[in-house]
Amino acid sequence: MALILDLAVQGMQMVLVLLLAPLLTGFTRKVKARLLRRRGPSVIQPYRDILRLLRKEVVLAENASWLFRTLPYMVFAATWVAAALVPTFAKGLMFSWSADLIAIIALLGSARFFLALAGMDIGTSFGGIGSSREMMIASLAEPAMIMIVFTLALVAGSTQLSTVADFMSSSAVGLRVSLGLALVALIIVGIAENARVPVDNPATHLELTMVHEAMILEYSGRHLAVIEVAGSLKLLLYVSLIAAVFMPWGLAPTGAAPMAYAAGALAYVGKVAVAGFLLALFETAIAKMRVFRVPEFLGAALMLGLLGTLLLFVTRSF
Amino acid sequence: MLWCVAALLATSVAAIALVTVRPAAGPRFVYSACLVSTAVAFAITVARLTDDWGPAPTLHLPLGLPWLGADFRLDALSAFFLIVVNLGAAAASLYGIGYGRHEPASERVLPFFPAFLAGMNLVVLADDAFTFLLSWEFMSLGSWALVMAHHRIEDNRRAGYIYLVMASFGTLSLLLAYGILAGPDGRYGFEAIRATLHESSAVAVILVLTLLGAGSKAGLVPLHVWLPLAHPAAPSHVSALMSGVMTKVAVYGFVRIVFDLLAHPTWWSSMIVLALGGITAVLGVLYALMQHDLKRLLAYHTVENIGIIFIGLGLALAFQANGMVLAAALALTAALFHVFNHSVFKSLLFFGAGAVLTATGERDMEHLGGLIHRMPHTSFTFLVGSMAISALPPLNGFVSEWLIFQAILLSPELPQWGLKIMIPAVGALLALSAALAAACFVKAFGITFLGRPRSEAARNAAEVDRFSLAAMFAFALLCLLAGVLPGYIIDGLAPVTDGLIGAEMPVQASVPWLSIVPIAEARSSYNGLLVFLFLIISASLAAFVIHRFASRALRRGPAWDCGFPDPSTATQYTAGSFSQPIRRVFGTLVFRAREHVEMPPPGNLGPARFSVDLRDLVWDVLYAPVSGTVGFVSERLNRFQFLTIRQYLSLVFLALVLLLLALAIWP
Amino acid sequence: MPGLEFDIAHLLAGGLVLVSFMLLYQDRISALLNVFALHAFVLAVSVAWEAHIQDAPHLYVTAAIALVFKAIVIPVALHRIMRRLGIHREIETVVGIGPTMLAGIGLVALSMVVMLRITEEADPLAREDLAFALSVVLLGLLIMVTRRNAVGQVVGFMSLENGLVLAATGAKGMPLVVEISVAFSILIAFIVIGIFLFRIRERFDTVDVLVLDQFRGDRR
Amino acid sequence: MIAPLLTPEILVLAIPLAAAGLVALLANYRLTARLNVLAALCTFLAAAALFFVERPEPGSYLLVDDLNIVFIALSTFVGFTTSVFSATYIAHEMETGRLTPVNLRFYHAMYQVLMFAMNLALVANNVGLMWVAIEIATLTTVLMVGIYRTHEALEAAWKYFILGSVGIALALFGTILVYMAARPVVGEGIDAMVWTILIKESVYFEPELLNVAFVFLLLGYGTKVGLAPVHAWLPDAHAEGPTPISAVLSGLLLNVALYAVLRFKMLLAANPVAIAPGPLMMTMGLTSVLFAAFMLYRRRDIKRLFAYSSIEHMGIIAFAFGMGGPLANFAGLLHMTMHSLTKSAIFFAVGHIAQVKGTQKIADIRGLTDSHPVLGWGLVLGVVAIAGLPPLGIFMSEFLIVSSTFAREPLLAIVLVLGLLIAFGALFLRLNALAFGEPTGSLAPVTASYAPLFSHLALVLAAGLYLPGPLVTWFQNVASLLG
Repeated sequence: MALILDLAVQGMQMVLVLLLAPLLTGFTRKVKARLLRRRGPSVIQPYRDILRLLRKEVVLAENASWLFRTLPYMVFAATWVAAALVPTFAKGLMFSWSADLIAIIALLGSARFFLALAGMDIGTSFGGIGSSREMMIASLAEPAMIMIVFTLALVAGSTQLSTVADFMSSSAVGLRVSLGLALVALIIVGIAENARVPVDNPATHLELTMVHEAMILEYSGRHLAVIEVAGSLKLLLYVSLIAAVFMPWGLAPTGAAPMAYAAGALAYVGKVAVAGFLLALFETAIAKMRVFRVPEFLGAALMLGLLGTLLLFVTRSF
Repeated sequence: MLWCVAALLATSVAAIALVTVRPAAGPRFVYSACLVSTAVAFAITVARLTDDWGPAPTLHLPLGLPWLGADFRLDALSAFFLIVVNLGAAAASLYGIGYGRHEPASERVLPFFPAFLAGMNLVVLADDAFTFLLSWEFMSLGSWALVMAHHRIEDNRRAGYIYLVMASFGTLSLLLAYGILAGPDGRYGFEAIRATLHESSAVAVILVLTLLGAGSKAGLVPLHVWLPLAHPAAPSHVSALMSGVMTKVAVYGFVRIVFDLLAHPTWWSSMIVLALGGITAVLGVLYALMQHDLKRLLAYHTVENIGIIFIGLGLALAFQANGMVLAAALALTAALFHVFNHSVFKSLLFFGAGAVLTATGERDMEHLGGLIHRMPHTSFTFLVGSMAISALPPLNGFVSEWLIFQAILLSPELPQWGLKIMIPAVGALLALSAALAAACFVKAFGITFLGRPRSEAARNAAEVDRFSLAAMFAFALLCLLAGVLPGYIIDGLAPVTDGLIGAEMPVQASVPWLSIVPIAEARSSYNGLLVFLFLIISASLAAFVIHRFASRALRRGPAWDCGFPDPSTATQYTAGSFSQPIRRVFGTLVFRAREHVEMPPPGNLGPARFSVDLRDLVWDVLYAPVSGTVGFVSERLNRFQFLTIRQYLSLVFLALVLLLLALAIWP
Repeated sequence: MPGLEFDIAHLLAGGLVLVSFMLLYQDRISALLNVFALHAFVLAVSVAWEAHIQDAPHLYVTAAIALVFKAIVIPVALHRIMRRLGIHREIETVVGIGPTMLAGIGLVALSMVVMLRITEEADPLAREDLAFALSVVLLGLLIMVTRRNAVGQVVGFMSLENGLVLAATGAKGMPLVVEISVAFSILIAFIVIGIFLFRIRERFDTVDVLVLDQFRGDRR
Repeated sequence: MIAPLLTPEILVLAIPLAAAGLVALLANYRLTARLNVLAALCTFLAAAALFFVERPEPGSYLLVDDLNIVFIALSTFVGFTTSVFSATYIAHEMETGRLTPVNLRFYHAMYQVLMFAMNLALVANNVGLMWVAIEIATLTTVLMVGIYRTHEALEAAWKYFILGSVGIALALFGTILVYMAARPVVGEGIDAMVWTILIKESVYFEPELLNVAFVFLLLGYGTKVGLAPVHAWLPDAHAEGPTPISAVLSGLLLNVALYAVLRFKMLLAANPVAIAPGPLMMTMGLTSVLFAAFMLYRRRDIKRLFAYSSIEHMGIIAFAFGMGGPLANFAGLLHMTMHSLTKSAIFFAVGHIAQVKGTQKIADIRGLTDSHPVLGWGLVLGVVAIAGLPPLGIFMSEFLIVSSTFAREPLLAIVLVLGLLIAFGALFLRLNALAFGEPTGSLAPVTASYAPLFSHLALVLAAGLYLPGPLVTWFQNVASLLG
């Protein structure tokens, strides 16, 4: 019985993230449009796009290989699994122990790996640009992320997200410099990883400025749809990661009553909305930077992460 | 056990005979013989390691040093490394059965191949200093001969030369280390060495010498220069052995001396190891990113992985020095696990490179591309290898790096501030190298196998023979298994860490769902199997749903490319252009990278030229001066060859007078 | 009356050293050869004296050998060779005569210091004698080193041998084997040198070692 | 009544002497060559017999003991194999007309005289006799080095002769001094030069005299050993003489001279007050190693290259003996044996190469492993052995020397290792050029037999893997004897 319930909760979470992801994208677009004094597309526009794409036929370049056709699903799967393992409305989910924070990052890493390969398969110049820049960005973003994990893990004494969340919601945390640094770094990394302004512009198709879009330039139809979903899943994942770690209030504990779950879900949606709004605000506030400014941007994140780890010893010596 | 080695040596002798009489039948016979004997050895050692561990069997032969004889011992550590060695060797032999047919100079490969294998086995089995060093140098010699197989190419000769000099440098420093360990009256047996207590200064010297010796063979920066030259020069299955296995034998040497013979390291010694490991990891992968020769790229990645392994070993040293045996066991397990993993996927990748080489005759990625269409199986296995070496779940490379991260996260409990501060920094280096590795293999796989063929050879490539494919698929499967079922390997390593550190990680096989729990479940856990299943299920689910309910229509058309598709394959991204952003970021300070662009003036239709020159700082700073000094001194001294008789006489005269003076002023 | 015997022995030995200095001083081949004859003669006398005071008759043989071969045969032969090779011009020495002399004096001092450290147990005769012999040997080497010319080197070498003979005879009761070997070696040496001079004569028109040194292939 | 004359130690001397006379008389050079081989073989057998008959009482002239029996066996064996090699080699020289039949008679006679002289030096129980023998050996080799009568050969021989005879003189002076030191104790006459008596009584000798004596002996015999800075004759003599003579020089004569030095070292070591001879030998040894190691780099002549490597190895051996102690001495003996076997083998190979390619210039020889596989790999094997790589014998001795030294004299050991490494680099630099790459020069097959070459290499290989027990105990006795 308990097993089934757990399974159900786990399943709910997976479905929830899947459903919520495009909504977040739409919501941010909407807010951005509003901030720019435009009406903008409706919030559920992304769903429409995806459904339309799904129904369209795929136009495949002649020299596309079998890899090109399988990769979208692999990307999607990796991102989805990763997203499913991050506590959203409840912690201590059934399979949450099957991968800790490092593993989740690594999963996202494999998703990126696949995407970059997809970019190179057709053998066009844009694909190459996209992949190489993506990997360059990642090569800085990933270590930064790992350093953030170090900070959290050293504070909470665990890399298990549920445990971390537990700890962060407990009173033992107190206010810490390093956590602040970690938060800032995490936000920077999130922005970079999700190809948002100022690192990349999800809206542009101006060839030389795009990174993420350039990789998926050759995709169409259902493949494109799947990739889009994966993209928004990733965004949601980062949001819920920040939420779970830095705003852990309202997370339903293991095996709680359904009402608690509902409350958790509500709280979660609230957090996501806030995050989306802030993101939009940030994106409208600043402009995209040149590609070779990005390393400094991310280097800052890396430094912050490292600093956070080292400052731990200052604030509290183990 | 030794019978297999004997069989190998016999094979090599037979091979010499064979290549002289019937070159035609050579490869098949030799490689099959190697395959059989190494496979048997592999089976034996696996059996030894898995069944309940009795006293280590020893063997004494009246060879080698007369009053000492040659001692061999098969304890847990050597058993594990024997598994690594013979696994790689068996696969390489299998691969060789097919690959050897295309070998132009097989009479220069066949005799030495089995000898090389035998040498590696003997190093791991040796139980006294003399036998150890003898086999060690024998191994180097065998591999040197294999590197020189294609000796008509100038670069190969140079590579072989540098390799051999570095190898003997390493051997001599190990020799000095053993000199201290054995003491003036020459107690060379490992048993006797273990029994003696060494004072701390001696321990420090020994550790440094061992780092020099084992490091120069394993390819620690700055002793790595020979590796990227020598490994690609050899035939591919030999490159696989050298990169995948021989470097591990070097690691064995380090572990054997530092953890086993030299029981009590000091905590600061671990700092040296950690620093070297971190630097090696990052520099190795950066060098690799700059290459466009496929095999050289792989060789540089060996340098990187050696760095990762040494990070693990350094952690183990640090924890052991502070008596945190459990943590030390974790770190050591992680390091050894990575040894195993790297031997598997690096061999796999070199096999792939060899396949590409046979199919196209090209090692330069700038002339490859689009091979995924012509050689699907090879490219699939190569993809698996690339994912594994890039530490992507659910494959094996991730597990060992994950374990190392777990060990790093235990560092705050160390008392020394130096280590507290240093280890997280090393962790950052590790993460950096992992991310860069991913970038590098996107490049390697993408440029070589994806895109459109950049040369005629690549356009007409054909899939390789079934033996090679068998070897590659076996190892690809192994990458997956080790990734999804790491618990069994960790348990298998328990006796090793038990023997060296006196502690072992918690038993993993009993954990539900076959996940691995280094310390406690609340702290961290990882389940490769579930992740793998989730990935497969969700991917296939998505595919199924979409194909079932949405459209499955598909139309082939020209590439979109923002509306300007260009038929010329030259418009693709090249290896050089792929690594350009990263070169901009790191290159300028690490390689003093300079980019020269010559734009023809407007109206001139000549092509624009873009060239990059990279300098190997290590070479410039360390090796060039040394060789320069030797050259200078020999030039100066050379005048003594051309003196007149009278001047020679005056030399004698001076010597005499000096000695007499010495006597005169003698107290 | 041993005192007198010692003094005469010393006188002769010292005379030998003196003659070595004269050799060192010469810069003409003919003169050099003459002085060498004198050198050998003094040696012969001192050996004879040793024979007398040690009443060891076999030493007279040595004295005779020294007299006949070294004082007569060899100089004459070298004179003839020299004339055949047509080199009566002076020998160019490497360093000036003055510094050479100074060096020689230093060498003598050195040999004294080395030898006189020997404790008194060894009988004084042997002791002083060895000191002189050593200085003769060293001076002979010095001659070889400072002469550019093969004949000069040969002469230096032979004066060195004289020093050896002096030492040997000074060694009381040293078995005959040594003298024989000395004479033997000198004989061989002379023959071989002769052979060499002939061959060198065949090849090039001088025995100047410098010329020999020029024939050095690039195959080093 | 003839029986007492037929003891092995007499035969070892008598056979070569007789053969020398015989060969000098005969005209037919093929016959003389065969005779040469035969005599060398008989000598070797006689030497082998030394092991089995019980030793004679050490007389005042001859002596057979643990120390020299090893040397005798070694030198007669190498002498035998070299004579086999020289037979074919000389035949080729005849065909190319570099030598005349007259030269050959002379050559073979001298070869036997050399054998005789060396054996005499080894079995001599009398320091005077030993001196005489070594002189004869030197003079014969001088004549053989000059045998080609080319400018270079003459110059080399002349250089060898001058330096050699200065060495002779110094050694003689040292011998006289030893006598002087011994006389007050032992008394006048022959006894004061008999080795066995000297070593017994040397405790009471006058230390100062012994010191001076050793200086002269070290320099005198050291000239023959080829230690820097008195090495100068060695490279040219090796390079310009006939290759068999180079082999004999490197393989044997150097050892004989070293043997003499060792004898006197023991003498000094036995005296408590005299200076320790060890440091002197170690300094000269290290100097030779470093010097030779650097000199190896600029060599253009293949024979001169290996001549310098001989200097290096003599340095190592001298260093080992200077270090002393059972391990180092054992290693030194082993190294000496291995070196003479290996080095002569290398010179055999080099001789074949030079005859096939018609040149000794390293620059003109390429890719031997392709053009002459057996010869090329033989050379590779030889160089691998001489560079101290396993599984050949020199590895074992170098292992022992270095490892046993480092614990006692770290700095010296490091210097030694440095020298080894530098020499290693030089040797393989040249080997790369010689044995690998595109073959150049003539591809004519080698006519001579490889038997001597590979028999030596096989021995070295066997020794590297397994030393027979008796031999080991033997060496250990000798090592302890050397103190």
